[in-house]
Amino acid sequence: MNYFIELVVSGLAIGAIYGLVAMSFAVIFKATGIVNFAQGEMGMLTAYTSWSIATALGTDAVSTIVVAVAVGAALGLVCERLIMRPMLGEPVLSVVLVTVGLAVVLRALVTLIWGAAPHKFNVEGADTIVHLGDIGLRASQLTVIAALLVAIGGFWFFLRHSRFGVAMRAVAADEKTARLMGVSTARVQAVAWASASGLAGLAGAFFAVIYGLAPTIYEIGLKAFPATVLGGFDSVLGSAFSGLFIGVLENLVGGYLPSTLKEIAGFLLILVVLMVRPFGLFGEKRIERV
Amino acid sequence: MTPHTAASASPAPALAIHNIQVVYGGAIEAVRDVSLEVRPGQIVALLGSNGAGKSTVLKAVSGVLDAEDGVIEKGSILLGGRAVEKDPAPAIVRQGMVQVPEGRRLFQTLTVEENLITGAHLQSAAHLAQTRDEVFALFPRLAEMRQTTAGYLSGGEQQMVAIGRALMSRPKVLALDEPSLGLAPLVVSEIFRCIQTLRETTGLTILLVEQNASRALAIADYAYIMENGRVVLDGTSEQLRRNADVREFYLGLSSQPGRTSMKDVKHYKRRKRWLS
Amino acid sequence: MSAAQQTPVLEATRISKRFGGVKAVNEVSLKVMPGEIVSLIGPNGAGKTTTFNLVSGVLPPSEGRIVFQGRDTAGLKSHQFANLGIGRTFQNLALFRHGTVVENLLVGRHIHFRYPVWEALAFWGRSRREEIAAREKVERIIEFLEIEELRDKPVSQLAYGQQKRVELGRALACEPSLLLLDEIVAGMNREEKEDIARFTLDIRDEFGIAVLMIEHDMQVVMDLSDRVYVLDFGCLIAEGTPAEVAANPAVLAAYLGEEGAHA
Amino acid sequence: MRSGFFKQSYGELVVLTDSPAVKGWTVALLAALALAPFVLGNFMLSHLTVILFTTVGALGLMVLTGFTGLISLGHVGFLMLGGYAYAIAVTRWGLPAEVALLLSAALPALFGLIVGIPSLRLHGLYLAITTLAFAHIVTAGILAGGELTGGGSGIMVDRPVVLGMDLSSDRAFYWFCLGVCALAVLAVLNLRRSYAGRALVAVRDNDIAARTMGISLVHYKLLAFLISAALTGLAGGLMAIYMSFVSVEGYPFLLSIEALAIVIVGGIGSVLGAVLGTVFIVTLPEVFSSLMSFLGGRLADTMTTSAHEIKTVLYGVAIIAFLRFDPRGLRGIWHDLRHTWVHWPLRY
Amino acid sequence: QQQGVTDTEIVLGDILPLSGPPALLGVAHNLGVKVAVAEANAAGGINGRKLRLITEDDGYVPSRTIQGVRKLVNSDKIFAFTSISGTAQSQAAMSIIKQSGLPAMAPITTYEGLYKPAIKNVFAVGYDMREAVYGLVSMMADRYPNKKWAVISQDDEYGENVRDGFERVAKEKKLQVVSSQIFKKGQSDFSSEILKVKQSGAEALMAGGVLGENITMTKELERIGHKIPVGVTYVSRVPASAKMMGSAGENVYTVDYVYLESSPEAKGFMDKMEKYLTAEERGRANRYSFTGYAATRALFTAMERCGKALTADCTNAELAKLKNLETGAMTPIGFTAENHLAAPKLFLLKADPAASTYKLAQ
Ligand SMILES: Nc1ncnc2c1ncn2[C@@H]1O[C@H](COP(=O)(O)OP(=O)(O)OP(=O)(O)O)[C@@H](O)[C@H]1O
Ligand SMILES: Nc1ncnc2c1ncn2[C@@H]1O[C@H](COP(=O)(O)OP(=O)(O)OP(=O)(O)O)[C@@H](O)[C@H]1O
Ligand SMILES: CC(C)C[C@H](N)C(=O)O
Ligand SMILES: [Mg+2]
Ligand SMILES: [Mg+2]
Repeated sequence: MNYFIELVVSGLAIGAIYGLVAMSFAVIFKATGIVNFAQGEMGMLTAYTSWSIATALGTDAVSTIVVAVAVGAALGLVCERLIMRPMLGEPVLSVVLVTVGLAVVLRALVTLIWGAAPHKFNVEGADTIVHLGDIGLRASQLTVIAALLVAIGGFWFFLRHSRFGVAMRAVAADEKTARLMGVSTARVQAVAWASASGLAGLAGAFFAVIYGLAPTIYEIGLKAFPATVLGGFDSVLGSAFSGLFIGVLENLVGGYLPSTLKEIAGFLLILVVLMVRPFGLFGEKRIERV
Repeated sequence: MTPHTAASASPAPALAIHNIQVVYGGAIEAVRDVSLEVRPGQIVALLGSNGAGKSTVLKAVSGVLDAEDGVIEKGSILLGGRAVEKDPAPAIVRQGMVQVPEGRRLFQTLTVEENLITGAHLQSAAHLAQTRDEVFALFPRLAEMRQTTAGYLSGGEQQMVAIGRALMSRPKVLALDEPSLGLAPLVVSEIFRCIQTLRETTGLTILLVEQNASRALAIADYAYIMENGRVVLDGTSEQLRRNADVREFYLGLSSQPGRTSMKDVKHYKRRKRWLS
Repeated sequence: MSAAQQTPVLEATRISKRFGGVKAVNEVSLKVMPGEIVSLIGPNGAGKTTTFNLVSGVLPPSEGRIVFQGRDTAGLKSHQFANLGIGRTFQNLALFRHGTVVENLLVGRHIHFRYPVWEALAFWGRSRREEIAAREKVERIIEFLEIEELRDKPVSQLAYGQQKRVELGRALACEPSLLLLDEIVAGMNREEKEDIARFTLDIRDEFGIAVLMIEHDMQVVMDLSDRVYVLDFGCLIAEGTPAEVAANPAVLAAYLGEEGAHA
Repeated sequence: MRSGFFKQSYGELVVLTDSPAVKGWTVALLAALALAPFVLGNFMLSHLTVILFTTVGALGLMVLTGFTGLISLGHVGFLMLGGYAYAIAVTRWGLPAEVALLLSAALPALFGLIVGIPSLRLHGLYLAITTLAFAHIVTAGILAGGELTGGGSGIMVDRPVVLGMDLSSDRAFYWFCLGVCALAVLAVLNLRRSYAGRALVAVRDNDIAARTMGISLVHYKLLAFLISAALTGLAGGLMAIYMSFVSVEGYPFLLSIEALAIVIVGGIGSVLGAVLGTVFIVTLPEVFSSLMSFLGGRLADTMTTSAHEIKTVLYGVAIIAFLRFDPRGLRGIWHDLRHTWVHWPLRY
Repeated sequence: QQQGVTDTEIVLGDILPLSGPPALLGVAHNLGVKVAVAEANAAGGINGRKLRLITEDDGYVPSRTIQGVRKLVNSDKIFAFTSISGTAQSQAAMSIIKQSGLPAMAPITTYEGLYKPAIKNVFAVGYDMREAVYGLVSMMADRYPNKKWAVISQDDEYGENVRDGFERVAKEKKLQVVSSQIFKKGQSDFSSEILKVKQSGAEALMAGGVLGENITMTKELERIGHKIPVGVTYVSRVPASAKMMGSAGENVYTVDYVYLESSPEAKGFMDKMEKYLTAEERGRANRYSFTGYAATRALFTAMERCGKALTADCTNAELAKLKNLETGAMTPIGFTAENHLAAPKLFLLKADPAASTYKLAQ
């Protein structure tokens, strides 16, 4: 039993990171109808930048989190303004490929600036082991779970109660008409990129603190992508929960079944779920009328 | 070609288009040398056959041509006296002109209410609630369906949401692109009644693109007729209703008394005078 | 009249369609005889398009029976309806927007190709012959509909009304025995409506194709139809000749209104 | 005398091209390609070879994503299956290379049918993720394949003799690839102008309307997967011969992305686009490499290890800038160029 | 006329992963080669000919390795390879390399196919991963007798070698193996693997990750409070690794044949790095610089012995005759006609978390 609980709890810790990144995929998709393939890379670049800032200015845990979110958001804004803005209204696949190009660039930039060698992201107290009953969790892992919960709450409020949330969905549904109604699609896109990158940045920084800084951090994007699909591409909150779910599922499979199944367990689950619900667990159904 | 001007020289036009030329994809000239004017509080109708360029003119005025690879190569568009031909769509909405697009184009996955909220994007929250109530007063049916997903509404309801959505931005000039498209006769009457009510109660200026010429001319003060990207005829509704070509090609009235049956229309085309 | 003409082209018996809780079509029965032009009218949201979707196989009916030229369509896949000889146009334009006009019409001829797919890779012999033959048919339709100058334009660049005409052409390319027209003259002016009216009559008279059309334009309905069905809230509320229907008080109240009848 | 674009028979309407100039250039290009080995050095030749077999694979993705609009993020799975099918057939079962190459198309085609089944229900990115899952599963399967697949160690394959041609010479292999590639291009062009090709495009543009035209979605979506997987698998077989080696390491996720890049950069839905896109994407890194070494060994030296990153950055920037410049892809630019050429100096 | 050799110059080629996951190793290796080249050039070149090095990156992708090797052989016309990249990569390029007959050093990776049977022009320096793991686990088993063992390895060739080596010791020493897990390359979270190790009651672990994976595994052991000795391969023996494990590294062991940077034997090579590399480059150096240097030294020694009439065949022959070559980077190396693997002596090392480095386990 204890073994089971330990597996679940550790799964939540990694699942929270997937969840944050999965949310960031969903935010951009919801607002613009595209998938940002550079999401993991944004997280990685944010992690490195925050690390440099933290090392230069001292390493207080709270300010590191603030820095990570701020750096992520700023990075998102810059990328949006320079690269995505001119692509507004272009065919979806072309825009998506631009994000792939962005991913390539960011990945190389990180190695160019910081080198390929791994580093430790030292944050005071992050490695402390906190005991919840028999189970030890690092402080950083507890914090990331908390951060995800905060993010879920925040976005729930934002999408439910703010007009901007509605405008975001309108842009994704029909960009041209949204503009006709006076919605600045550029602004909506900018906000979406900033908040998504903030989330991804947070995830990247936490990942770096927990597992170390390395130029492979971007792979959190690949890991979180399936979570977004599971939750439904346009469901921000659904993605967050699916992230947690996939984290736990992988751990349970790894813990009870042959270890090679761990990696494809998530995919198999998705295949099954999509067969039953072709728009993910919480996604919006496409309206087909002629 | 000289710009067509409305007969009355009274107040400055709410919307004026001077000699615009619109080219799609760098090669297709959809509109050339079109000029028109809409004076405050007027309803101006823009008529013309398929592909004449009516929608293109509206898109040019609303600043959304770029989405279709179209550009205004020449000419100017004045909204309340200010040149707006280079402004992006949101700026034009901010200046008080909004369009109800052809085919309504609701945000299918959003509810009726959310569609309306999107229309009020540039309004303050206080205004929003007030305008929404006004729209619900105008279209009581929408109030009942506020939580319905727009994609599942019937055609008439969709048109009401589209008009309501546009009104949410509290425009000074409203452009309607074929509002009666695909609507049942009763609903067509209702929509036209609404348009008239709107003008009478709020003094809204309206530019109306319509295929239902008789209906349009019945409520319009002034009208333009486009063919092949040009304005070929304009005048007050009264004048146009008396024009022989308009009578034959747009109103289906011939010199004989009563209207001709569609069945009896001859299998040849008479050359239109304005094309010569 | 010969015996063959006695069988209706289309006979739908008490068909219904439910979407979740609502019954969009409720026990509707209709019949189209060969060589007839029949109209289906009714207020917006009455279930006209849904009825079309049922008889053209886009949606399976919840209940009821659809018999096409004596053949029960129960159990048929939606793409098999084209083989039965049903062609249709769509209310909200459903062209293949990346193709040119010609390509759209050629897709309409899909069911008439006989050569196997792998022969297409060589494009020689039978496959080439069939493609050429199809091209010839399509050019005929283009001439018939007078859209020669649009032939090689991508349909996405056409104005609304032009696209409608291409839809008509695509449906004709199927060489159907029943043509379903969903609000084809919407968005056209009087002159263009006259053109379409003429085409519709020619289609019936020259090609012998029966037509079932949904139309909100009362002039077109009154002038062209042999018979008219009226739907309201999914139910059939009237049927008969145009004159009968136009005089029916229920129809006036639900659909035409006092002025609509003569607009 | 005939002049202009006059047509005298319906047959002339279905030809691939009616312009004598295009015909001339095509023949000239083919001749130049056939003679290339006599002129080019070894390195350039092998580069061209890579372009040729990559084109075959890109055509495969073009049929699926470009024609039919089904996005695949797992095309590398088919490539891998093709490579392994060839390698296993030749080394483990001792089959002749010709048969093995057929198998390298047939096996992925079979899997294509299986992967295609979800496409009947899923749309867009939801489908993309199932193809991605497929690639993962293929990798896992090969790694667990024991003796047959060689697990993680991969399989070495020798250059075979095919139809009497000894492919161990680079030239012979080049000609072989040229032949396969030319046939593939022709076949896909023909497919595109047949009813089947139009049905694929119709499914992409509007599936409901396609259905009422009598097009079976099941049939044509699966057909797209079948043809696509077969072409990609064939490319995988050729690639295995080229590398003389297959291992799961050789098929990273990145290849799927690059394949998509080829299709999009080239221009969605166009055969010409697949060719141009392949040339662009395969050549771009080489261009930057030569650029770097052209700038002098000294520069490359001072930047030591950064050289590669700089190259990568340039590569990414080139793709972004390119799409920014013309989102329609290379085919769009090509048309503009021709347009300008034909209409020069008078536009409109 | 021998390719790659002119009156004044000899061109050498180096193909490596300078990007991709093992970029860290490729870059460091390349630096070692550069030191050797700079040193030789400073001494007037080899028999009067200056050396020029062309470096190609394959990003750890076999198909790119083939392209790169073709370019080096056919286009750049090099005389010899100072490296032929990783395992899968060199396997992929092997037929071209064999065919070219150019001397090729293989110091980054060694595997059986590389030297068994000996290939005329291919010379491996270092330890087969299998042998290294064999050495490591047997030394650890001697130190911690009668323990239950667990092994976690990667799902590729590298992991297969780790498993092979481990299983050989397990069989020979009759170790009790209670858990054997395989993970997918690129995985970052190992909580379930480590929990499973604990659950199975293992008292020693062979951690077969490359770098980050091993760090994460040791940190997870610390988190769940399961303190057991852990073996990692020398790939992990880079400065960053000990530092990142921090306090979790207390019980981590590895083996290596390369001198420790701090050891007196390495002094000579450390000085050369000081002399020929910039400070920034020195920051990127690690144990792979040692192997790169040692292998290149072996190549140069053979080339020198061929004299003015330098040919590939002669160099291959001379390489096969090398005995007890002192390179200053590892214990002396040599080859024979049948054995093209130079296997220097292995040391058992233990992580020293306080100093963020490794030290000799006494
Ligand atoms: N995006 C576009 N690209 C190229 N040409 C276009 C585009 N949109 C419209 N056109 C062309 O411009 C001309 C005018 O089109 P427009 O849509 O303005 O006509 P319209 O008068 O609104 O017709 P309708 O009554 O059918 O809606 C048409 O010939 C059409 O083919
Ligand atoms: N796919 C669907 N899912 C759910 N409800 C639907 C669907 N299609 C139609 N409906 C509903 O069925 C009812 C009938 O719609 P239908 O489109 O058939 O009306 P119609 O008579 O064609 O109207 P119009 O004249 O406006 O075209 C409407 O209430 C509509 O919301
Ligand atoms: C990076 C390491 C795993 C290198 C390893 N020896 C290989 O197979 O290439
Ligand atoms: Mg229009
Ligand atoms: Mg309808």
